Amino acid sequence: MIMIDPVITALLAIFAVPFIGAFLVGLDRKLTARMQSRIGPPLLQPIYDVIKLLHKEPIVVNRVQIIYAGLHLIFMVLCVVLLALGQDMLMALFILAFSTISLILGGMSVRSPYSRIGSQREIMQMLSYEPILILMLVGIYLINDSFMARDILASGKPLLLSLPLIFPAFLMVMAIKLQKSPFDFSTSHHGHQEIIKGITLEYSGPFLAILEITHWYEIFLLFFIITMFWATSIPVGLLIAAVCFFCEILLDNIMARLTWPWMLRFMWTVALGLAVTNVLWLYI
Amino acid sequence: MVSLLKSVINNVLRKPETRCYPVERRAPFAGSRGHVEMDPSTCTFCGVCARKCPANALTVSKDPRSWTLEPYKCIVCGYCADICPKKSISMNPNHGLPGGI
Amino acid sequence: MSLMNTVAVSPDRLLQEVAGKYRQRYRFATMTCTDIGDGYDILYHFDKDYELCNLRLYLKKGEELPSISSIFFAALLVENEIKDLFSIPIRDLVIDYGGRFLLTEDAPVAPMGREGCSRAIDIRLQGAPEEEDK
Amino acid sequence: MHLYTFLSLLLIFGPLIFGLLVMLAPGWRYKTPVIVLSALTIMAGGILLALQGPFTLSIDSGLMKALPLIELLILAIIIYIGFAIKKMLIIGLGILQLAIGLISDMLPHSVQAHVPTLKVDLLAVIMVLIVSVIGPLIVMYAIGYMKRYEVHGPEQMRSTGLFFFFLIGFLGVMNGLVMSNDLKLLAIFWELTTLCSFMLIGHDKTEDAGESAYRALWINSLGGAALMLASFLSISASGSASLDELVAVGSLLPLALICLAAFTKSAQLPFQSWLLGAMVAPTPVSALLHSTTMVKAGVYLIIRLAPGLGGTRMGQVVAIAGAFTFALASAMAISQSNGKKVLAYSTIANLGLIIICAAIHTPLAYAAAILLTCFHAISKAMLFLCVGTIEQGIGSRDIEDMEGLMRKMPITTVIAIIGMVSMMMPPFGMLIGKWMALEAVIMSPLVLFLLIMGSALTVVFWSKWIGRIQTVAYHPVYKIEDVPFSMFATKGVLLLGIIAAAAVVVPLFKRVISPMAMAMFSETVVTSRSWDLMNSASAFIEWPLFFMLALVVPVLFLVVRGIKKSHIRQPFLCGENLEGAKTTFEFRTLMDKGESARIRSYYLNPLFGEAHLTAWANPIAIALIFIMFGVISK
Amino acid sequence: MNCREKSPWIVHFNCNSCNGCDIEFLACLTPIYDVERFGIVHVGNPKHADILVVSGAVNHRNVRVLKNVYEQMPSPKAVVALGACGATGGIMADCYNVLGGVNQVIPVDVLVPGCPPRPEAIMDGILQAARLLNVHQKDRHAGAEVRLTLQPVSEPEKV
Amino acid sequence: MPGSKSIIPFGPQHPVFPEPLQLRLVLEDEKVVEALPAIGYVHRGIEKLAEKKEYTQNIFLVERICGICSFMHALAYCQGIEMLMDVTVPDRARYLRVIWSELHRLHSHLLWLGLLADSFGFESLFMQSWRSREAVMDIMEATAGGRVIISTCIIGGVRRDISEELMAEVLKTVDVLERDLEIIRPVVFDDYSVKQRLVGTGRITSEQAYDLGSVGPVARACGIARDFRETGYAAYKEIKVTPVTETGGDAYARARVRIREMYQSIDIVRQAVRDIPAGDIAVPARGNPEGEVISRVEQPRGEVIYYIKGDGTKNLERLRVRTPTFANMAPLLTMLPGCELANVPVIVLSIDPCISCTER
Repeated sequence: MIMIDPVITALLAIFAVPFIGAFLVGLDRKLTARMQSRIGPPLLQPIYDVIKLLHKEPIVVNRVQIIYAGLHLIFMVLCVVLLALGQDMLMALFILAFSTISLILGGMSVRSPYSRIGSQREIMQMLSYEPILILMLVGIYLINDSFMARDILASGKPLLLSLPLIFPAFLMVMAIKLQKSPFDFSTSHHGHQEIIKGITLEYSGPFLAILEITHWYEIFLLFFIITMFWATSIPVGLLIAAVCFFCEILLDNIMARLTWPWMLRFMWTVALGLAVTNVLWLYI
Repeated sequence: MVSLLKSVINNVLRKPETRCYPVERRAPFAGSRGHVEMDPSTCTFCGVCARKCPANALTVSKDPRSWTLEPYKCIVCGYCADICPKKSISMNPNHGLPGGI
Repeated sequence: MSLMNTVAVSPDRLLQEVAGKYRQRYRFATMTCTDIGDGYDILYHFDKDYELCNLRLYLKKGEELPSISSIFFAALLVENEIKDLFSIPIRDLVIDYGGRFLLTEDAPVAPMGREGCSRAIDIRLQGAPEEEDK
Repeated sequence: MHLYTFLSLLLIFGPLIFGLLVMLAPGWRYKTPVIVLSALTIMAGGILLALQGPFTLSIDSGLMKALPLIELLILAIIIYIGFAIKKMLIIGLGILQLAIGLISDMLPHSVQAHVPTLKVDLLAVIMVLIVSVIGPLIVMYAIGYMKRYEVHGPEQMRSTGLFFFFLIGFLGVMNGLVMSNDLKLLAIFWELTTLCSFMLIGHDKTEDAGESAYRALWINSLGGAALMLASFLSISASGSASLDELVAVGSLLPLALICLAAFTKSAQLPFQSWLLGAMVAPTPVSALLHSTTMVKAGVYLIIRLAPGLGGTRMGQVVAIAGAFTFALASAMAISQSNGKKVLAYSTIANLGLIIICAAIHTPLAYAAAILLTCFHAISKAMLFLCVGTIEQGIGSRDIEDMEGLMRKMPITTVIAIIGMVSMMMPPFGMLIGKWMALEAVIMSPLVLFLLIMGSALTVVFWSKWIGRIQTVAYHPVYKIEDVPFSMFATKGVLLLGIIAAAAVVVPLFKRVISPMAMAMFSETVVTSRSWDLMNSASAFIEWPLFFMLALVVPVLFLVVRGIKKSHIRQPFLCGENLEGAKTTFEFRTLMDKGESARIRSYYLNPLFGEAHLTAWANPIAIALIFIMFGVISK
Repeated sequence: MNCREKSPWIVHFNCNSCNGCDIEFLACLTPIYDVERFGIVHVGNPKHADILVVSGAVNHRNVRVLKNVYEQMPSPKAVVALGACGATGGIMADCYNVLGGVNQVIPVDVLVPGCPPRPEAIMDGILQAARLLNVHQKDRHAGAEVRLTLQPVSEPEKV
Repeated sequence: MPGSKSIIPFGPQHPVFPEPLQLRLVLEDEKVVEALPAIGYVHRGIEKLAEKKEYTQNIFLVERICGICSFMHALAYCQGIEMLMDVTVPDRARYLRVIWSELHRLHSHLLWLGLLADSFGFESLFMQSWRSREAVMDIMEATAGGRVIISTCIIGGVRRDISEELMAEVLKTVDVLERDLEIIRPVVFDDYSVKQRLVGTGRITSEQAYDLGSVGPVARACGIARDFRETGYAAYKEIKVTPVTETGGDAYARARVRIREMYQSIDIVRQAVRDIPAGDIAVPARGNPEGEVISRVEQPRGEVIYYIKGDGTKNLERLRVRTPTFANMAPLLTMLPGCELANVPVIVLSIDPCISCTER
């Protein structure tokens, strides 16, 4: 991937990634349906949804929302591009965080109770997973002596062997990012709960489509990072990613959604504990 | 701890329980109250059904002999079928079809 | 057939009687109000071990009814409801919805009274464009 | 006389004279031009000095003989204050300093000719720039601010002349502080800043103000005493009290004492309480002394002394203490709804961050420390000015009351948002600094961990605040706010500064800061890794982000333009929106009454409450200071 | 590719219903009927929805909610009224607090008969409404929004 | 701490509540400080309409007070009229009434479990319980001709008989249901995440529950052994029912009560099918009701009270319904303050509210 001209890689990342993401979302919905003994929507359903949304009336509560939705998308795309180009992962993660912050600010720019609560909860989610993501990078740095994604991809040994504890911690982060039970707090992406659609509630039509497309990029990003844990052999990496993806969906289906104070407690004890332990032994 | 795991995995492995409704239709249960039907050949237009209908969905008149049912007002209770002296009203087990305005 | 275990009570004795019921570990079940022309027939139903015990109160129209919600909190909702549906003034409600518990401003006044609906409301669909709003 | 001699004298003594002039000028009619003129003079002087570049200046030893007298005078004032406000602590600390000062003066003091009294290296140049460019801006802002303050404030708050004397005079004191190379001279300026701070915090003469001023005085006097002791030890050990000498000798005890003094001045844990209390002062004071300049004196000293700290155990402890402050102050900021207190905590946290970078002392860290110092000064000054404007505009500094500010004061709000964004988001400098800091501390696990947690916590309170003020109604009627020109213009200049700084961060880094770091670490081998990183940083900043922003912002703009009025609908309130409520957010509830829907931000008091975090954070911080002294003996 | 028909998202509002229609509507989402096969998702808020499913008749208090929910939906949109109550008020039509069917307040596209209608009937109705979304798309800019007013016919009498 | 508190509307259009109900919540962070309900979104005025319709037509009206426990509404109404008119219901009809009652209870509890699971985001459990519920719906349609509102109860008996083959089907259905319950029970009883959400949520003491007049599973979950079936209406004289009680008083205890009641209902159905005597299913009722009577029936949500006053005409003078949710509203109001926002729907659904019952 790195060998190709960076411009082509970047363009590929910008235009091909959403389709992979959409496919994964479709797969997710289909699998979830099967786990509930349903047939479920067609595999291309996410794409139908987004095309439909793009053609709907652009309703907003205020114009500021739109800018934030746009920034959310741009930062996310930028993050994917940076990774695809093998750039500094720490910066990529910062950019990812700003993408999320844009979403949060977009949710808060509307004086709608549920959107606001969703934003506050998204902040709590960030608070609980951000340290783990950075610790993961620290772990990677300690092994590879570099924050560069291209160095990780080029390194000789699989990361998973050196980061066995950070990997599950990352999976927990992934569950938060994918809005899966037991973590689905800020958007109620799956199922209806007390804050309806939370942060995305006040977005509709094309702007909701933007958020959806961003989510596709995000899913690809998470997949990419998982694959990186076994970068020596891409098929093995993909297999691991697929297994993890299945496990996430399984988890979503066998657990109730809990509350965000629980998440904060859990992430700051269990997941952070795992990550810190792993990083510490890399130091020694 | 995670008690639904087994059932969820079973669901994946088994065929979904979904009835693909518009494609495959299940035969309605016998005696099911789907919608009201009237047999004009036996009806005497006595108007009992109209008087007794709880939802006032029926209008019957003797002079121009007419029997009208407002399908969107009918609560499909089947009371008219029960009390019809000539048993000309019956319940069709298939559900009534949606319509526009 | 008439109601068993029914004791008549006057409005001024009501709170004492109800407090007595509370002391006897009766639970508040509900209240029934019927418009009987010149007044209201109000029944308080209390329950203990599947046995109902009723207090019957005759309230002249225009009189005020004391609330028992300070003794039985549960009576709050039904008293608000009676206030709405019969337009009976009830004093000392713990939470007073001010006659907007079940009904709105547009709804008929005292719909459960003998006279029934005293106001008719019609809503209709109009195809007028939005611009006229200004 | 060289130009730089003149300039440095102008920058140190000029403000005192200007201050006197302003104080004596009767009424605003005369005060305003004098203030503007003096501010512009100081600004010009600062810039000229910066253009002159680094220099050193030795002051005649005869003049230096007068130092003890000045010192005596200042300490006498402090003791007098102690008597005046009847606080034994102040008197005690004053007498303690006096005693140490007198003893050290009696020591044989070899004033070496080759050691300059004033040393203006690149670091000092940067500090002088911060003081004499941002400082005068804030002073000019204060014109408009104090005019309003006089009108709205109670009778006792009207000592504006004295206020400006201290505010402008402080600039000279601060310039002197950053230029001086002699510890004794430094200590005098140090005490003077403390005095200025005391007077300005107590400006309102309310009970609260008095209490806060007293707290600031005693905590800073404690630092002053530590500084005195350090100079005494230094003189007694090597016979010289110059900073250069101190670093070169590398004796740790004076260094530790100076670090302690720096901690008090920079309000690091456990000394944070005075800075929080100082927020009762009029906002220009908070902006100038308590975020941009005076509190930077502490970190400036540590950066100056960094070569002596680098690689030592003590340096590590200092870094940990800084990191601890960074994480805990960020956490405490979450539970605050008072805007100025949030800014105060954020200041404390960022000073902690700079201390980490200084104490780690690698080229990257050093560069990060300097970058952070610059960017923090601009952004924070602007944020304080914004809060000051907002406070006067809406009569509250509570973040919760800033709901819908976008409608009431759109310009200030936009400036404030950019200021806050510059504290945490790309392409602004603070993020680059933080990023570099992260990479710099990667080999010290504890610092790294605290840094990571702190960064995550930082995001929480900034995004909460931005979220609160940026809200606009769905049919907003913007009000162009009525803000005095001085308040508006100074913020505008600072805003331009932020944007310019963000735009030039890469050249600035390459041309100025990395040569500085290079010069500092000339002997050590600069690891290729770090510099590679820098390249990627520049690559990142230069093309993808700006490219994408340039590409997408016009598109977004077009989209926003395309939204018609009919597309703007009410927010979702479970279907119970009150009809006709176009700007409020009322829903119908009990009894069909309308009520405005409100969502307070989360302050997470059970988790991050100030009181209970402080209760265990302060003991740990005190322990860290003891450890700092303890490791010296190892 | 006709995506509008393939992904109708639903918001459900219970006006005055006795729950019969509600639970039959919810039953449509469950494995046996599984409307997600058609891309139908119960999104639960008007801002995301294409189809408004209303059960029950309109009363004085929920009329404004119904109106509001409808107004907050982005066009093209369609309305399905479930059951006898939704269509005309059914057995409740004569109640003092019932204003009548949903079409008294907002334009209804599909009526589903029954009391309550079976899930199959509801599915028929929703799919029919989904097809109508295309029709609405065409005159989206032409037709003005329906203005709804609530006004008393006669002066209220004094009690 | 500084800052005002948050005030938000919760409902009426809210996907967590299947019915419109507004809670005006006052929050501090996410802790509920104050919760007040605003209702009236489902108020129709059925009590007044019942005075205008004939007493026979009223059966269909009262069934539509609530679509979930419609049969029990009709049962309570018919039993009241039967008392007034002194009609003795044939034995077979009494047994049939019990069978349909218990089928209704089963479907209602499964429905409730699904909604509860939905309220805490457990979609699979929602799907699982509603899938099991379809079996009940099918047998209901097969035996009574309607899925939800079955309209089988009439004054003097029932409208339809259940044939032998259908009785076998009923038994088969409850067998299937029992098997499905074996999947659901451990999830509700033991699953970590479910217990995290339910245990301790919306706890009231036994004392509070008694004083506030709570009924049904809410009362039984506080250890108050009250189940009106004990008094032996319909065929409960022959089929003994002991109240299912728990002591926790929280949402978890209420869930346990309902799950255990489902097993109990399955047993009752089996017993009723086994013991059902042959004979008529209805006796004709002549004349018009006169006098006043109170009729009570145990619904899935608790005890419903019908006060019926007839004046000898075919129209009633007064029909008053006190539904179980109405009685459980007061306990609900005491449960809400102090809970987390996330638990508001869980607590509200834990009393299994039926707003259309409450407001009629």
